[in-house]
Amino acid sequence: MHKIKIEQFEGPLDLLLQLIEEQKLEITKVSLASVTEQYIEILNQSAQEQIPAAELADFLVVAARLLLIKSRALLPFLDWGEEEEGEELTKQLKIYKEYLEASKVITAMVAKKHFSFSRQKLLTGNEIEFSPPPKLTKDKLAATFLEVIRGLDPILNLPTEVIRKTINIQEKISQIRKRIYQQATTNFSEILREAENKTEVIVSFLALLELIKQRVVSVRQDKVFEDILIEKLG
Amino acid sequence: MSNLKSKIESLLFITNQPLSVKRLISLTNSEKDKVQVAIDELITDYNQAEKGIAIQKIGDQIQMVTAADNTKLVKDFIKEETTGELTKASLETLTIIAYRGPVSRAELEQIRGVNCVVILRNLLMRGLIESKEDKKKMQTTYNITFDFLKFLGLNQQSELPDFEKLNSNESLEKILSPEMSALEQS
Amino acid sequence: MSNLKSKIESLLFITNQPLSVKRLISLTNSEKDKVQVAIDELITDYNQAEKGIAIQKIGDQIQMVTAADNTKLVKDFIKEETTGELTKASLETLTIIAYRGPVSRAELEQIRGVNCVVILRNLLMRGLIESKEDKKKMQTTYNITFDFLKFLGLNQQSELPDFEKLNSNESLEKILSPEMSALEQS
Repeated sequence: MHKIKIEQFEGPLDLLLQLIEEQKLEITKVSLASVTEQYIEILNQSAQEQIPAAELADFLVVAARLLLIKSRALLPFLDWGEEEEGEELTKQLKIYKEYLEASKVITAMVAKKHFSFSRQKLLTGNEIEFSPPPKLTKDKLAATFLEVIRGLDPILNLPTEVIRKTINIQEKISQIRKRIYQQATTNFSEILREAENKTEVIVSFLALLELIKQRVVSVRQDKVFEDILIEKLG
Repeated sequence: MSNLKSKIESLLFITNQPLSVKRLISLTNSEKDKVQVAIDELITDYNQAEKGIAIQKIGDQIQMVTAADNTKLVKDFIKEETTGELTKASLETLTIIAYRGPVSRAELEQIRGVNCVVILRNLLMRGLIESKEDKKKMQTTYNITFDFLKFLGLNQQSELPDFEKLNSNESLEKILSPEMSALEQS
Repeated sequence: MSNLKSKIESLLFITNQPLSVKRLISLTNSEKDKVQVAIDELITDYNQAEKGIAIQKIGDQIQMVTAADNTKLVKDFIKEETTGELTKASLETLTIIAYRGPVSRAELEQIRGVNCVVILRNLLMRGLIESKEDKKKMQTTYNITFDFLKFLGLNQQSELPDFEKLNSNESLEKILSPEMSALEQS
């Protein structure tokens, strides 16, 4: 595989864009399909060090979308439902690229250190004497403080929520892995048939790919565009 | 009795916070249209090359600031230690908010493709963005603050390069399929 | 590079004190004659009927002030800003300082999730809080003033309602914990 030189990325779209640009490709469905494996490779390598826990789920979702696009290209005979995924991701990536480029311009503007400043203290003429808000009481302070404390909940729950979201995706992968494992030999179209929605289709691919990598299963395709036969190894 | 323009100029001069059109209407006890005209005139008067004072505008808020040409002089004088250093992720987020603000978190996340809760909180704490409840749409929207505008050396968001194009970029609502959004929220 | 007049205009605007010609010469690093000419031009520009800002020259001291016609408006505005009830944001900040003081700006912003610079300046101005340099930690901390305590009818901070319980609330400890700050950095 072409050696990839990606050192730093901000989010899944940034990574994807860098992969495409590295190969000097335009943003199209075809180029998305062609960088899918590299994307997943990098995801596996960097998940620990470079991707904050809060963002892992987002990286996985893009991986899933890429796999779906690639699968469609490889296995057009399967019933995929409406074709949207490729268009959507292509469009999203193009828009992201526009803002990414704008952000480089903004970065250069800020770096020029062309700053304005506003008045720091109200211009009052005379010194202001001690002036408490007339109606403020200690009970009002207590009530306000309680409100402040309650307002902290969403941010305090954030880490738990992020983890839950990531687990959700990972769990789906392991469910499907189990199913393949139990049925010694199965056709991929069979798995697709059982999938309840597009998300599960995508996740099936993630699972299949991982199982192949771990040498748990092997896949066989007699002719291009024909159904894939999955067999348990050993 | 002085005219309205002069009154607004006085208020902008002494305050240390941005003033909204609404507040100016009530302070000067004047009609909205007239306040608006007076503000526009002041902006035209001040925002010229060679002026040492400028007027910045975000939404319906305005603030008087020193001209960006005099950065070093003013910075040294008020002993401000601002360096304007920002991470790549912060700048990416700020850029989208600057061009599209007021913008919802969902829209921001659709463009960046990544959860933005943490970075938004970070930018809020640094005073570079502010949040506002949009009561009609029942959602929170984010926009840049005067503090960020002051870093850019611009007087209004609309002076950003390619503003028209990047501000009116087609809606991204439909970019993510419903199932995908469901997965992300699950 | 901006011209001298613009520089002096910026300085006169941003300061809350009169500036001497001598000081302006040294700040702008310019010749006396040129500074004098620039000041005279600014005085001509500003001291016109219908302007909301005027430039006063008393002896050697130059100061930008509001136009005399707007005295009442300006006074009312200052009164509103300095003696009125607090905004929700200011009240929240004051409350946290009351229950958690001495507290640093970083801690305050961590709890409130928004920037507090301007609010702190205004609370300081009204004599509700005071700042102190914590030399060990190399940071400024804020606490409520004795005047404010007395105003509430208290002798000590610990007499605030439910002080023990609220001061050491678990959520507060969590939000200020190193793990939480680590998440924010990510």
